[in-house]
Amino acid sequence: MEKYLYIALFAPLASSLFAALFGMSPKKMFVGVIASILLGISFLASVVLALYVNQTGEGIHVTMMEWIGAGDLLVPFGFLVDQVSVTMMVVVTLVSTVVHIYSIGYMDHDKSFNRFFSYLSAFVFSMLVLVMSDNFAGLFIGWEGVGVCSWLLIGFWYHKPDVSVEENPSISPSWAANEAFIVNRIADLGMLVGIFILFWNTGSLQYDVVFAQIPHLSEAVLVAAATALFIGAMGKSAQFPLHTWLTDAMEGPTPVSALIHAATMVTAGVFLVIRANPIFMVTPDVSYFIAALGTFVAFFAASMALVNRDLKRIIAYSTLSQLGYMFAAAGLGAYWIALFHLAAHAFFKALLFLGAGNVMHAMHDELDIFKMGGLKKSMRWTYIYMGVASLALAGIPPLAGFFSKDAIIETAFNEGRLILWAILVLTAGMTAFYSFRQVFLTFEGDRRYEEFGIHPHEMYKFVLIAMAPLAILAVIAGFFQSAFHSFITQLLPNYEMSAHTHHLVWILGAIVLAFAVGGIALAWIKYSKGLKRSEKVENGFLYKLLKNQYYIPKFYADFISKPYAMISELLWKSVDMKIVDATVDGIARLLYNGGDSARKMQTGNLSNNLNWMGVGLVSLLLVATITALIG
Amino acid sequence: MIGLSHYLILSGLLFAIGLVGILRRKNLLMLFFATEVMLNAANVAFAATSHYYGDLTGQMFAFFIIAIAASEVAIGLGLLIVLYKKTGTLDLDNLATMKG
Amino acid sequence: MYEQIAFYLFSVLTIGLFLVTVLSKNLLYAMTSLAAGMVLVSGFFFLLGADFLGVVQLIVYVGAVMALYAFAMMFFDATKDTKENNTNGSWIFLLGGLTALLLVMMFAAPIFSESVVASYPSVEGATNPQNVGMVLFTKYLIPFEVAAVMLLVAMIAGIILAGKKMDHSLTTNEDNIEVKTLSKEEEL
Amino acid sequence: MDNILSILVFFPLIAGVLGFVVDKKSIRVYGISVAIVEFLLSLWLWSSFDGNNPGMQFVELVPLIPDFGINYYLGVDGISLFIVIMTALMTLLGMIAISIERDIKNLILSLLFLEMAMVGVFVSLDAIIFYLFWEFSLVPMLYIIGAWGGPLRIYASIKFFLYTFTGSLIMLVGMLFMAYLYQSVSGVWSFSITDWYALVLPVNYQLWLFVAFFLGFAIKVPMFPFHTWLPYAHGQAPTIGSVILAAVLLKMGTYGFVRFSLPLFPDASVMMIMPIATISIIMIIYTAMVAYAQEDIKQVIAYSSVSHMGVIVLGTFAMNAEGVSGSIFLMLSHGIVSGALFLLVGVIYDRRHTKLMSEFGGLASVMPKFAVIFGFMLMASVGLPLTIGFVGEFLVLLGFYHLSPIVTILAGTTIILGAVYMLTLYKRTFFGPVTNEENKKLNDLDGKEMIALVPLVLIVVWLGIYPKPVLEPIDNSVKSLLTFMEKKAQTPLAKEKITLSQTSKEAE
Repeated sequence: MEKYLYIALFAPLASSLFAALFGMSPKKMFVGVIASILLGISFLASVVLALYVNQTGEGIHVTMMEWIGAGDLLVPFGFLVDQVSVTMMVVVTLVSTVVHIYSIGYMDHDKSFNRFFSYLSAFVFSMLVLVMSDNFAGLFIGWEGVGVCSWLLIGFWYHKPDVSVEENPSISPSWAANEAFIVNRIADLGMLVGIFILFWNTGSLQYDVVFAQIPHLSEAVLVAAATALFIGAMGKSAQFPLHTWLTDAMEGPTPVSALIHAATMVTAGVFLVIRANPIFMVTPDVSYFIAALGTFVAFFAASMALVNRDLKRIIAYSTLSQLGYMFAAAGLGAYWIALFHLAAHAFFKALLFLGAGNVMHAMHDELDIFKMGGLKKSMRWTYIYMGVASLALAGIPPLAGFFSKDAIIETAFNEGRLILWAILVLTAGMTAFYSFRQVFLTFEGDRRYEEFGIHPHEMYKFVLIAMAPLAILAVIAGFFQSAFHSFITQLLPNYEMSAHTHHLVWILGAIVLAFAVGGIALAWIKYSKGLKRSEKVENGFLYKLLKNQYYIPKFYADFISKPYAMISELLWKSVDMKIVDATVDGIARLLYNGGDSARKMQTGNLSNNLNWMGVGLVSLLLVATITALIG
Repeated sequence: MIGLSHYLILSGLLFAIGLVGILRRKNLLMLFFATEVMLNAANVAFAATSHYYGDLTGQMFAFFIIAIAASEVAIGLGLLIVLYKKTGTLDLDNLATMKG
Repeated sequence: MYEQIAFYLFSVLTIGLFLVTVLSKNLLYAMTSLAAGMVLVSGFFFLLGADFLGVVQLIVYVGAVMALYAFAMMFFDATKDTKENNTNGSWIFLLGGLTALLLVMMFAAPIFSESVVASYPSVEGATNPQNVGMVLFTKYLIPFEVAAVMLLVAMIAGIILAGKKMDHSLTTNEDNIEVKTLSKEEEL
Repeated sequence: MDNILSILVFFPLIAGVLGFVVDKKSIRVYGISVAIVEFLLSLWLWSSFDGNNPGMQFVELVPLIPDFGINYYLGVDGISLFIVIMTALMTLLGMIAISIERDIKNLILSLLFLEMAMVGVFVSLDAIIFYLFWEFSLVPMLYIIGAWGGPLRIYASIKFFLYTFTGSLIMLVGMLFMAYLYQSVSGVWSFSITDWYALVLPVNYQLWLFVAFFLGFAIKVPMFPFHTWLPYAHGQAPTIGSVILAAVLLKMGTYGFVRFSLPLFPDASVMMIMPIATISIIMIIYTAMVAYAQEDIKQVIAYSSVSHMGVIVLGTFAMNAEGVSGSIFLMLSHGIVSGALFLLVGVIYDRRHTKLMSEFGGLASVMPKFAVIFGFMLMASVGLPLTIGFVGEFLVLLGFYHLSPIVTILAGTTIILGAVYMLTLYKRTFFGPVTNEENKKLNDLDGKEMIALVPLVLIVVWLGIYPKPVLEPIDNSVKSLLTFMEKKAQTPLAKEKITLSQTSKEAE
């Protein structure tokens, strides 16, 4: 089985290196094909591993080689395939394979076609390292690796110039890429600190050793470690207040958004919490904070999605919102439900993004849904895909989202967190509304795009076929809930609803469903017939607040970026040059000027010299007298 | 009773007088005179020490100082004469060729 | 008793004479008072029992050196008052006074150890010149000879320097300089 | 080859002297061949080095002035071995990448003399010999900056020389006093460092001596607020000068801390942890911010060097094997990465004769290979895992966390601030449209530059993925150093702060 592990892990690396060989050459179709095939192999190997793990109920643990060894620290390259990681592996490799095939079509006309595949495969490799590693340092490799790949991919169209924030809130791909990397780095520091805490208290970074030590650790240490690790998770999973980068990351090519910023990388934070569940289980306060923050982000992001006009940004907000759901579940202790929602979300959200990619491809990179409409004629399959994905997202039975999201909302109720429950239910309604607002504005109603002289066309067939597995999974994934439950709880702590909740499960489900259907109905009423804009609403305070993302990016720009730049400038020009360096130069000048003025003593006049000699004599005598007096 | 200190104090005063001369005067010949005063002051100190310690070394030094003073005067006056012939003055303020 | 009287008398006189030497505007006065002061210094030597040194002082200083000065002054116009741009007095007297004060302080302080052992004690019963002679021609023989050579060298040097014919002598240079510059121009 | 160290030290010197008669046209080939031989010799040294022996190896001892205990005393251990190899490597690659034509003969000969001095510093075990090499290394560098530098070169080179010289004079006083103390305790003079190690000093003496040595090293590192010579030196130096300066000369300071300050004054070192950590944090944060404000690419990297050196100094005073080993590893990685970055800046300077970021933009489209290698080194510089930069930084921060979590968190901002200025630099230089006409026709890296840069890329990856061959000997020596310090320490504070690893404890 180790063989399959290595195949699953290294096939993407091989793909990346192979594509990198042609990185600077013009487009070569075979690069995309071979990369996709290698990813497919990785997927198959993951499936084999999943079956094996399912059959035997045991994980596979290999240590490839030693990485860092200094003092008492010993970090190997060790890989662990157990129920959690194999789930992630299957999800990651499946979505990546689809995205790779999709990209062959989507990146069709891009001159950096080969480079794109190199980055994309490198990302998959990093992600696999992240999920498969058997220690925190290895996790950190993947953690940073996906960060860099995300940087490369967001900034893929690096040649675009910077524009003003009014024109494009993300300024430019390269700006968005840097923002994503730097924000993630802030969180990574938290992650590192968490690693340090664990190392100095347990003497190791291996998951099994660390988790075995937990009973011996003091509560303060555990809380500190859990908090620090969660700060790391907040960055990667774009939780408030580190969330701004995710919407800006939509500057990257759409397959990237589908793979990285919806299905895989952003869920790394959730994965970390699930992976380190023994730590979070014994720190209820931190867990509750996670749940509360998750709930808040779910609502907060959904509210911003309500008014946005950008096709991809709406989906990005919904991703943010769904990540909030996952954290809520994980924070409430329902780790397996969080993981289940993670997987289900990966399928339908990737599908949604790829559908959006189709629309963009058809609309010549136009993203404003107010300029679209009536696309259902020319893009029937895309409409179906996006419709299915949106239904799944809205949580309409029997699609995947219903099962996973409903379970999370139930958990909140079950835990007695009724405020959280209420917010989550409300958010479910909002989710349904904005998803279908987007779908209807894009595909129904009048053809607003005709004003702009665009002739939309459906995506290539093979691309549509490649998207099919995701669509199918988005529909049926929910049915595997119980099978997944029994599979995953071999490793993760079981979480069952109490009998009381069980009684009410239909009522609860009905409430959520009512909100969801209500949201969809509202969207249908408002948008299916075409766009009716209301000046009054759009000038309202609430609309503006939401449209400007609660002014948070502006706040960051005005109160962090600009002051930082200003202080830097000040430190350089005033402190470094005018104080530190000037002191040094001042000392030098003092000596120089001292010498220069002492030079004036050399008048050449003997009498003067004699006078100076007299001064010297007197001072020597003075010294002698004083020393004599003191001594 | 006159002790060593009396002599030394006297010699100190004489030395200071010589020093004032050296510092104050600009005429080279006067500088020579002032130097002589200082040398004499030193001689007195030597002789006094020699006397009060019953050691002849002090006198020897005074003796050599006199010898050196004599040579100095011989050469110094020679140089002064050369200088005077060359510049027509013995004033130090006119001799500033070493100005830095 | 007479020793004390002599000491104080000589002291006052010496200080006075040397002050005249240092402060007088007239070279001749200065030289005369210097010679007188030196005579008095030799008096101190006699008081201290250094007869030989006193004699040397009289012969060498008051005799030879003063004679040299006197002859040298014939070269300079010594009868006139010297016109000097003397350095600011208070500053000089401050330095001089400070020196005097410090020296006096040092000498007045009882810092000299009592345990000084004479390395060349005077021989009992011998007169001072005898003693001096004994030390001078044993321990200090080489310095003595060196001093002799030095004196010889100094004498020769003095003669040569004083007798040197100057290229641009004060008395002749006025014209010569012009001639020289002319000849230089011609060469060019 | 018992005298391998002497050969390593004096081969460049002899080759340099012989180089005066080499023809000007072939001097370049001559210089590179000498550097290759030197590099191979250093590799041979590594191959015959016993990684399990933490002590000094290849020791050579020839009395020079026996009356004062001054000996020609050389040796290497795990701490110095790799710095020597890196010195040889960076000199070689720097020499390959030289693009200067003017007076190239003198330049190459200066480099060879410089190499002698640098290798000498790292292998000498006698304080006087150490000091001689230490000071001698200033002279060729002075020439390199002063003769081939930019418009302010004279100011920069004199500043560099006088500043570092002042520091080392204070260090010399410290050395003399140390020798005096040794003499007053043992009755014989000795300047040998290993003899000094045995000397247990009273704590107040330790503090004074620590400060004297500290000034010498701190100016060299350079630590805040003694750092201002560095931006000038880097800004004005030719590419090769910057490479050697950043890669090797700065490491002399931190190496001095490990070789002198820690084992000689364990108690004082422990007492000075917090002041030094404070300075390090100022270095890390302050210079990172200053780097962000720079307009000149080279200045950014120069200030980033100061910032990274802050991390190295912090690790040196972590007082546990993780931190100190990490710090030494970081010296190597910083040497390689900053050297490479300076080489890369040199590439662009050769083409455009400017280093201002505002002149560039969109270079990634014009010079893809250049952009790739630059990006790669940038990632190594910000400490991406699986590159050489991560290993050291991670170990240093991990190690210092044991002493002070707060300091570590503040120091950890280096991974954020480093990303900020480096990515800004990259964005301004490489991303965006090509706006400047002159940039449209720039040539990508040529063969010569690739030869110099590709090995560095390979090393960055290799040591990032598999640092063990280097880290293990370092770690062994560091462990024995710490064990020694722990034994020698007198104050309870020092006993408490110096943390021995499990393996060293078992060995006792």
